[in-house]
Amino acid sequence: MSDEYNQKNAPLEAQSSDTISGTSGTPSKDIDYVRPAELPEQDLYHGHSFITKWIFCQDAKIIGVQYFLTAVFTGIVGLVLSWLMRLQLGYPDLVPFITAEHYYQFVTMHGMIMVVYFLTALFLGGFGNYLIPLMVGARDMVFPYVNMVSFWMFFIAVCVLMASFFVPGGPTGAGWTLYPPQAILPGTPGSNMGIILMLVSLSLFVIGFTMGGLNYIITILQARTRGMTLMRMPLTIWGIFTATALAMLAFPALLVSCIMMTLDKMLETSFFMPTIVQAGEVLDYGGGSPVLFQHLFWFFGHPEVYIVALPAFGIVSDLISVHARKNIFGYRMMVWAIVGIGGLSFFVWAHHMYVSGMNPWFGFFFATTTLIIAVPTALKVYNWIITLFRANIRMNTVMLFCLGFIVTFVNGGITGIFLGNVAVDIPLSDTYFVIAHFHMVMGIAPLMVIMGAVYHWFPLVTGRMLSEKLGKWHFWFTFLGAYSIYFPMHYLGFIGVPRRYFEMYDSPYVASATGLNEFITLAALIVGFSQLIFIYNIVSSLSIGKPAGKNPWKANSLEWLTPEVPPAHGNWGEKLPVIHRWPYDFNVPGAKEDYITQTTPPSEVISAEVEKT
Amino acid sequence: MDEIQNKEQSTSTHKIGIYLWIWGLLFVLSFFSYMVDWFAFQGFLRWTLILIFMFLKAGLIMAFFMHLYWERYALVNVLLWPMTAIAGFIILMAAEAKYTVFTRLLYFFIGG
Amino acid sequence: MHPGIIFLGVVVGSVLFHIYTPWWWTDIASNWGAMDDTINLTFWIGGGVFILVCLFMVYCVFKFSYKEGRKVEYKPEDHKLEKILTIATTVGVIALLAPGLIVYNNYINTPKNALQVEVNAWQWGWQYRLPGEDGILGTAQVAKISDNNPFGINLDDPNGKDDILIEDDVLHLKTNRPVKILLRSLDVLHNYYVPQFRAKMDAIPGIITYYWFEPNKIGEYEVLCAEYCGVGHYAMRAKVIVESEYNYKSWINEQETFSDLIAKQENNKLKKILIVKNND
Amino acid sequence: MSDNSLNNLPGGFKGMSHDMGSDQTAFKGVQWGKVMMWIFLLSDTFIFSCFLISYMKGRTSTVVDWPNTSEVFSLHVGGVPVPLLLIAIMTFVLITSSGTMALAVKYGYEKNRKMCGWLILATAIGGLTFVGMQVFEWSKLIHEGVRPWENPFGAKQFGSFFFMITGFHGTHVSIGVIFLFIYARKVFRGDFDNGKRGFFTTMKSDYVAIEILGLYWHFVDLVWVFIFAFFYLW
Repeated sequence: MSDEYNQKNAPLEAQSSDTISGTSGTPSKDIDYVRPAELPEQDLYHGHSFITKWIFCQDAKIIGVQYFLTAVFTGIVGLVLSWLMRLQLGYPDLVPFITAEHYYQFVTMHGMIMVVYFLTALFLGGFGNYLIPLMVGARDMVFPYVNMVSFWMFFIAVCVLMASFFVPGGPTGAGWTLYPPQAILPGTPGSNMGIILMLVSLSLFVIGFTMGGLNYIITILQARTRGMTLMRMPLTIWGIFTATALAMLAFPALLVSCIMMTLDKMLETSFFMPTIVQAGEVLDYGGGSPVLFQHLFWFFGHPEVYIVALPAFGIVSDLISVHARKNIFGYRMMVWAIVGIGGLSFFVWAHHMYVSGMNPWFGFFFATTTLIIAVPTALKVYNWIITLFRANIRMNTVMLFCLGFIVTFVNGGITGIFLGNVAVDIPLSDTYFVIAHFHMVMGIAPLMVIMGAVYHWFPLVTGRMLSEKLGKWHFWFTFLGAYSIYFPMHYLGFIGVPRRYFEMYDSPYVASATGLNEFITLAALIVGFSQLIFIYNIVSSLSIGKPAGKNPWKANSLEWLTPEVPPAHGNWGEKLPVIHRWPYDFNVPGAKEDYITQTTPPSEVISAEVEKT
Repeated sequence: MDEIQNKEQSTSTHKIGIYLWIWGLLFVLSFFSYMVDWFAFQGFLRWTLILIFMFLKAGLIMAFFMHLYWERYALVNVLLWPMTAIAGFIILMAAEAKYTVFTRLLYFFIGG
Repeated sequence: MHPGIIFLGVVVGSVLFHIYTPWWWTDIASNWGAMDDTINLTFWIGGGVFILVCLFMVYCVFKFSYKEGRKVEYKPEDHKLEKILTIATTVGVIALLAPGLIVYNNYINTPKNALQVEVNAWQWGWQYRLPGEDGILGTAQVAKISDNNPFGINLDDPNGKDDILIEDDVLHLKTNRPVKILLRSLDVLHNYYVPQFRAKMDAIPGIITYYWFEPNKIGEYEVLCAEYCGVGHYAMRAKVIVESEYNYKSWINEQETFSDLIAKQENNKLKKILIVKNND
Repeated sequence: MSDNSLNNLPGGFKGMSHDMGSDQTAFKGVQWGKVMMWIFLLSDTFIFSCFLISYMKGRTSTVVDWPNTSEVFSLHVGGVPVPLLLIAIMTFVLITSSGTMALAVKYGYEKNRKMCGWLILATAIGGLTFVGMQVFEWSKLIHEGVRPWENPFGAKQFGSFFFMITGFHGTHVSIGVIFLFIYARKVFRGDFDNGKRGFFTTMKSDYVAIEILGLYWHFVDLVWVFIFAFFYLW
């Protein structure tokens, strides 16, 4: 990744001017040489009024914060819903207003909010918008106007979603997978206005996200600064990029299934609806296929898992590297693993459907592809822990969250192997094992990363540090609490407790788990309330936090190297930065400091033995 | 930036003849695929012809009208590789549809 | 306290929890012991990896905590190590996958001598249909369901006449005889699931799905619906009674066939007509 | 200065690995807007593919007979039914408009304002004709009793998929027509020659916008090729 290497060994790399310029093959003497700019300076829109500066804002950083806050708001709604569910499961009859209808509505809204409106929007809309232009060295996203519309589309989608709480019949209670036929038939709560609003909201989300996604992809591909090759981008950007690419190709399937289900509901078409006899009456449907919906949904749904996971992978790699003061181990392999996981994720979707009654022969195909995907994922885990080996680990809050991520992710990844392997999945599917698995792997693990990332980048966004002391308390409550929610929950699945049960009744083996359910509920309440520490920390640090100054973590990547902290509109002041190396040159032998920023030209660190990678 | 340079247009202009040629070919191919229906070919032959004409037409439009033929391979590859996901989806859904109709016929009508 | 100790505690705690947990599988009552074996295999391999990874992480945390001026290794890549890890992981994955696929192959291929049982599911209840003496279930369509024909059997299908209809949610099975469960749903998705049998499959309106198992332990088992099917999902229970051949015979002889049902209805109609006539 | 000249770059797969390994841009010499349209079209391809795959699944797995499209979509000319006549004409109209669009792009790059503008207008009129014929086709089918939820000729799904897929395609065409008219006006006004700033985006106009619009329009044609093959000829 270093210039020395590129100059000597790779004739086609960007830095070697001779092959590109065709100036007769004399190697350039200047080791700091970087190819000149291809594109003219970006034409930026400068808002002047309050409205154009803060509300309909075209600055990706503000849009990122807007996305972040909106997503967190919906996330808090989702959290409260989860408490209500847990209260019912741990202490049935304690809260009188939780009826079976309400319980299923809470389950549905919790799931949909957390997966789509919270995690996806937060990682791609929030972190993506804020970090992409900064980390690749652009002045802004390439289409700031479209980016602004994207956020407002998301905002409207959230409003429509929230509106469904207040319509007659309440929000849909179809489960977050919205499987027809039950999603649109009476017998499921919210099968009138609730489901329609949900489908409309999802469609709006997809449209809005497409606008944002185009921005993220094209900014990364076409608007990098001089010297920033793809293989010099921080892994955060790789994760967000691949996730966005997946989203661009997976959300269409969701949009299509939403459109078709809306038509099934409103025009009584029969895309997903076979002949149905309900309450002794033959309905006006016929010939459709419910399994088709499941295929479409999971063709979106499985990439969606990686849309959430890949940015988390990327971000955590950067956090670990910075705070362990060591280069990330096997950068190339990390990149290829991210891309490979992304590509494969389009060929594994039906492992969510092993017991769905699809063509039974699919089991072989999907079990195989699913377990193939385990290999690059495992390699990423190895690389994270090898990065810790012989490093110099700062045990601060950010690092704690990274470690928490590794523990929960490995745990959840391994239970994923249970569920990906078709014969093992059959007894476990549709039980609490599944719930425990996906909460561990795509709930808690990404949350750990989000929180770590907030502690890491808060100084950049606000110019002030968060309190370490509160941060550590927050971490231990969250990590130990969440682990003790979901680790024992797997064992409920082993017993055979099916998911989405409002009440367990008195099956002998289910009854034996009453105590466990109470414990899980208590832990969930504690974890939820401990987030107040986090919120308090953020709010108080905004005014009384220690001023961060420039680059408080001594990181290498570009976002810390802006002329002003927090970065101003246009990010880079007069001149765009020029990149000379990858962002992981920590503790290079022979260098004076333990880090060499990406913008440091080779001539300034002539004694450092930067290695070819 | 000191060394900004105006890009050349890779896709700027091509001779008008090539557009007219492609245009003509598209008409001819469309006419052929219409003839497939006109002569009521059935079975394997029909499908082969339909697919050949379809892909030829799609290829011509993409390659020349949309200038993909003149674009650099980086763009072309990025655009075409995702089609494997669609191809996989098509194959699997075809198998799924066959299975569905099989169980329907077996258990609803034929029995045994 | 060093944070490493707490992480170590988490790993040790997980292992201890696993050893002492009172919550574990229900005793198996079917032939799918192989599924339990594959779960165990996955557990040992996966659990081993979890423990190793976490212990290595804890070791690093203890050993390499921040110290000013500590010598840090600068080694961006190590192709040999990466290769070894890739191969080892691939081998592990194959070891997990291969047995799984073998078991699955058994799961989708029903033995020839399996007894067919059709399970009808609706919001929110179950009923069953067994083939009569011919051993073949008649074809049926949900659209034909009526008060006189609760299973929607095609009237012109001779195989359907002797089908045994059980309009009750208790199913009797005999031990050591494979059963092929055919699932038919009237309205939405359901799933006929007995934890002790391990096997499960969704019932989907519009198609027939199947799975098979061989109950091998006499007893009463609770059936749970394992696919969300609306507000009554959690209450959608039924019962399976696995019993000896003798008891099964006496149970099945008491059950009504489709032709019995038709005859009874004819009778009722006649009676009604008679009553009406008499009243005149 | 010639460092960035495209002519000096290697081509083919070698060029691809060069571009991917280089800094600043991965697609050399391709404007942001064009990449945006391409990636958007890729995403849109997935939408139409999902529709068509669903249609394949629905059509294959229904046990009710699928109507014979040759007959359903035939027109009576002098009392003789001509199969798929209207559809054939629609296909030709769309291809014609695609051709005029391709030429408009060419003249746009040559800064031939008049020619470019008229060709765009011709394209728009072609698109409008297409939409008009589609309206006629829809009304004919509706008149014959075909509805999204029922179909006198056989499987229910025929109506549902027909109206949904052609409707979605028709929406694309209509949006395209609107944009064609807007851009024709812009061309005639000379926005692309003097780099007038956009009303919403405040960005400078450039003739590359015509190519981007062209990409969209050709894509609409491309989709019709597949719909024609799979919906009408199958």
